[in-house]
Amino acid sequence: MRLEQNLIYIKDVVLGDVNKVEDGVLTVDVEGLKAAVMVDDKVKDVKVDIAKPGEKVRIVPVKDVIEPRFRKDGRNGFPGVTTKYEETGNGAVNILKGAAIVTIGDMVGFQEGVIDMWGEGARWTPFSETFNIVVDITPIDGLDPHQHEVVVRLAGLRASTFVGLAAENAAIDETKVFEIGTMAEETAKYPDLPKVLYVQMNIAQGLLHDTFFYGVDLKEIIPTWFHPFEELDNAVISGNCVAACDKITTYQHQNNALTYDLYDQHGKTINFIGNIFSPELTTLDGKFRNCDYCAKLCDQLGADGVIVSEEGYGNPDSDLVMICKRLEKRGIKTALVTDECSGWDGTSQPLTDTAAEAVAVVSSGNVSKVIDLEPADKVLGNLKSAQTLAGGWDGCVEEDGSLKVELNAVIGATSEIGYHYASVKLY
Amino acid sequence: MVKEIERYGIPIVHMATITTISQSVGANRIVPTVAIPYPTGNPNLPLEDEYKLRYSLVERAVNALATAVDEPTQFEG
Amino acid sequence: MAKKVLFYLNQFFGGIGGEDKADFEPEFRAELVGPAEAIAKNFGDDLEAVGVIICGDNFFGQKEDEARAFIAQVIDEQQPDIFVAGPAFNAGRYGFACAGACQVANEAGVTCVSGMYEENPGLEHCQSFAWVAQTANAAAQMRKALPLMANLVKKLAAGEEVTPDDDKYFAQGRRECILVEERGSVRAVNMLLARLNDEEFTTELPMPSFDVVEPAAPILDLSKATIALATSGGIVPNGNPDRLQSASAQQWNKYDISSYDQLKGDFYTVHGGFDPVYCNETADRVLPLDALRDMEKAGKIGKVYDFFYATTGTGTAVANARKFGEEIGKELKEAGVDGVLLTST
Amino acid sequence: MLFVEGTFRDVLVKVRDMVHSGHKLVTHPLFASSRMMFSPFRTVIVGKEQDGVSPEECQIAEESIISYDNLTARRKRQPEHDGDYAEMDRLLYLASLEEIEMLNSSHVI
Repeated sequence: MRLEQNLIYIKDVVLGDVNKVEDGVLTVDVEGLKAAVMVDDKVKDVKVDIAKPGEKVRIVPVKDVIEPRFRKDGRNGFPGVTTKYEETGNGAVNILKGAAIVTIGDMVGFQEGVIDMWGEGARWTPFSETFNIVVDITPIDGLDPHQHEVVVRLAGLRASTFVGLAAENAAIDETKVFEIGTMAEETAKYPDLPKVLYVQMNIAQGLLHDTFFYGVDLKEIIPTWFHPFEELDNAVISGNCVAACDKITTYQHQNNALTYDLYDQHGKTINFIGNIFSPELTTLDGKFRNCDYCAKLCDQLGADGVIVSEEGYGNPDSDLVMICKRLEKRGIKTALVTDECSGWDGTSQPLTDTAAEAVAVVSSGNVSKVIDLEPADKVLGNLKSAQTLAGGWDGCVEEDGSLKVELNAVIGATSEIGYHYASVKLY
Repeated sequence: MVKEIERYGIPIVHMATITTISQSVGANRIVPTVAIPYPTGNPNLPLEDEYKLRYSLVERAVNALATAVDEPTQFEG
Repeated sequence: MAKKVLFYLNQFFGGIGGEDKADFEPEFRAELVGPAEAIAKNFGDDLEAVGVIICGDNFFGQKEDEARAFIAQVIDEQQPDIFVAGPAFNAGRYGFACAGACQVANEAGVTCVSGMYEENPGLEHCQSFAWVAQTANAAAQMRKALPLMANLVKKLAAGEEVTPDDDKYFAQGRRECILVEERGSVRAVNMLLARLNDEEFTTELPMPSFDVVEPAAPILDLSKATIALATSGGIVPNGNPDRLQSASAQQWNKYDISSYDQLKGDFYTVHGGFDPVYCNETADRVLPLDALRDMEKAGKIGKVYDFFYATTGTGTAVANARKFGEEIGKELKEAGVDGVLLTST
Repeated sequence: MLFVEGTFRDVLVKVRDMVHSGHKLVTHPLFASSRMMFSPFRTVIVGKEQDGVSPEECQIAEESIISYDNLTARRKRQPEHDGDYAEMDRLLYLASLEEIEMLNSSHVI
């Protein structure tokens, strides 16, 4: 496959009445954006705001983050979801790099998911560095939670495609080319390089806990091999809402950090032979089946090494350990990425290390680490959710109005695909 | 509890049905037992046979206390 | 303003004398001696040594409350920022005293530095809060130990970061969440590459150094041995007089069985985790007193210990298990018990 | 259907005890997202008593309690969200039933 990413670097965003990019300034057609989202008659109202890096703005509760893009060919959207199924991963895509659609929509009252654009909070989320077009979606009354989630999910995808139209004729700052041939071709080219696979675990457990591949609910598949570029090209979307710190947003699927960094090594130190989904189910029998099958698939494909990334905290920890054990038992070397819970003061013993096989683990942070969020000048979203943030324990609101929150609540803070910079060090 | 007691230099036998747990709690002398609700018994046996079974398990455990070990060791029947 | 440093030494390193002076009552002296003097020698303007507490190791061991009260009083008077105890190398009594002194200082909010050998029994009593430099096991290595401790004092006083690897101290076990230079994905790729190339790498979630206990020596003569019974199966006298909880107990109990030949009829289980019917017919099915008593009568063992110990729970998830074990083990040791049978359900 | 009077943790302890006494652990005792771990409600599916006890299931049941404790040590209840938590727990339970149905229909269980 050959994927060309034409990058248009965005340095500022303004609201206006036309979609365009001039000198790195993205103008968004607000009425057009609203209309694009309101094609769904289950959307009652849409509000659009901008949040820029450094502004004292808090966005909460974030549902999803999506990168606005444009494709010249027929599949300008998310195949299998907002457009007809078509294979992705080939061709050219124009990307508004540095801009992001951030959707707000509270399906349940306890939803968190905060992005602070400034201060301490900003350091812990990757989305304080993007120019965020914040789309607040109110659905019509009377929807059940499932319908509500679908409405907000699709609205975000449509909004990103609409804003992406600005990339159609924009001047391209840089083009990145990604190319990987068939496994036979690459192996012929690099016969001496170790074969490496990337196993991506995804939450697949029900409402607000789902992931979709070409629109297919991952609950319904057995682990499957796919091309890394398909994910980089809109084939994977997130339906996760309540694992703010360690869910993979759609934006992070479009820009999967592990895929990028493995590709960087392709042909140099490794032969990167692809990605595998391993859905995280709720039943133990389902977990055993998927983890076994996942290890078998890696073995069958001849992998020498595998990176396994987790999504979520709690029951997926069991999958991670099971996959690791099974791979190591087959003689395949693993490196794992997971977050941990070592308590407020970092003195609780996190659990992943109870598997003797888990010898190489990257910790993407302690979900219970407490950080201070200063009072915001402006809150985009739902004040109630801001209160939920503040209600987690006694004494978490200071006199000056600043909040103490756990990283739990911060979007992408402990990304287990290694998208951010948090780690844990022993003292 | 096993480790802490052994740390006083007193040999201790863990008599348990799930021996993987015995190992994870750090027992050095382990005697596998019958079943969780009746580790040292078996209600399906006639009383006399059940007692013999129990006596043999206890005897095995006591003998384990008098046996030198270097590492976690299971004393099977 | 300079940070104040207070030292703690035993009678030997404090220059009072050897074993014959081990009862030496604690004293505070403004003038430094021995290792304290050596560490303070290189202090810059930002550090000020306020003096040294010298205390006999036996005094600390036998009159610990008095020793602690004295140390607390000196700390209150001198208001140090940093408390430096030892180095104690592998000296057990000195290690305990250093750990105890550090506890007092730590409770007063003072930063504690010490130095010990990894097997010093005092280490586990202060490792979690004090910065304990890794020293050799004998005082002959004093010259290597002192710079490590001095380095810790300087860095901690200046608020600089110290790490177990760079600064050679025993990790306190605190896992601090920080932001680092490389994002997680790069670190993961590098870690895998290192593994594939058989190069060294450092995992970010290390395996706990499994706390294994050396197997205790076997009983040499069973016929003279006192054997105790214990269980996590929740066995109690009928009526559960001490109200042992049915799961994840917060307590342990002991019951006198010296006049019983079997548990049947008088004991039952309160454990909520298994079907109690079989045990309640005959509690010996969970705690085999009848068989052990018969062995005693047959002279196979010397004696069944007069009490059995009971709690509920299965170990790993019971945070209290460790505490229970320590308490029960202490009693058993003091009672001269030679071996224990612990049954779990 | 067994109702445990008490907290999420009480459910985990009950599940642990049942698994130790031979019940099959059908669904994992924990949720997949940290936020749901603050729910006061939790539905876990266990099976009938089976012949042997699965050490792997026991370990999962035990470790779930530790993971839960690590995460929730300092949290206080937010009763205003009880309704939402109850509904989410119910919906995720229904999704688990569907998953079991899929496993059943392919004769995995």
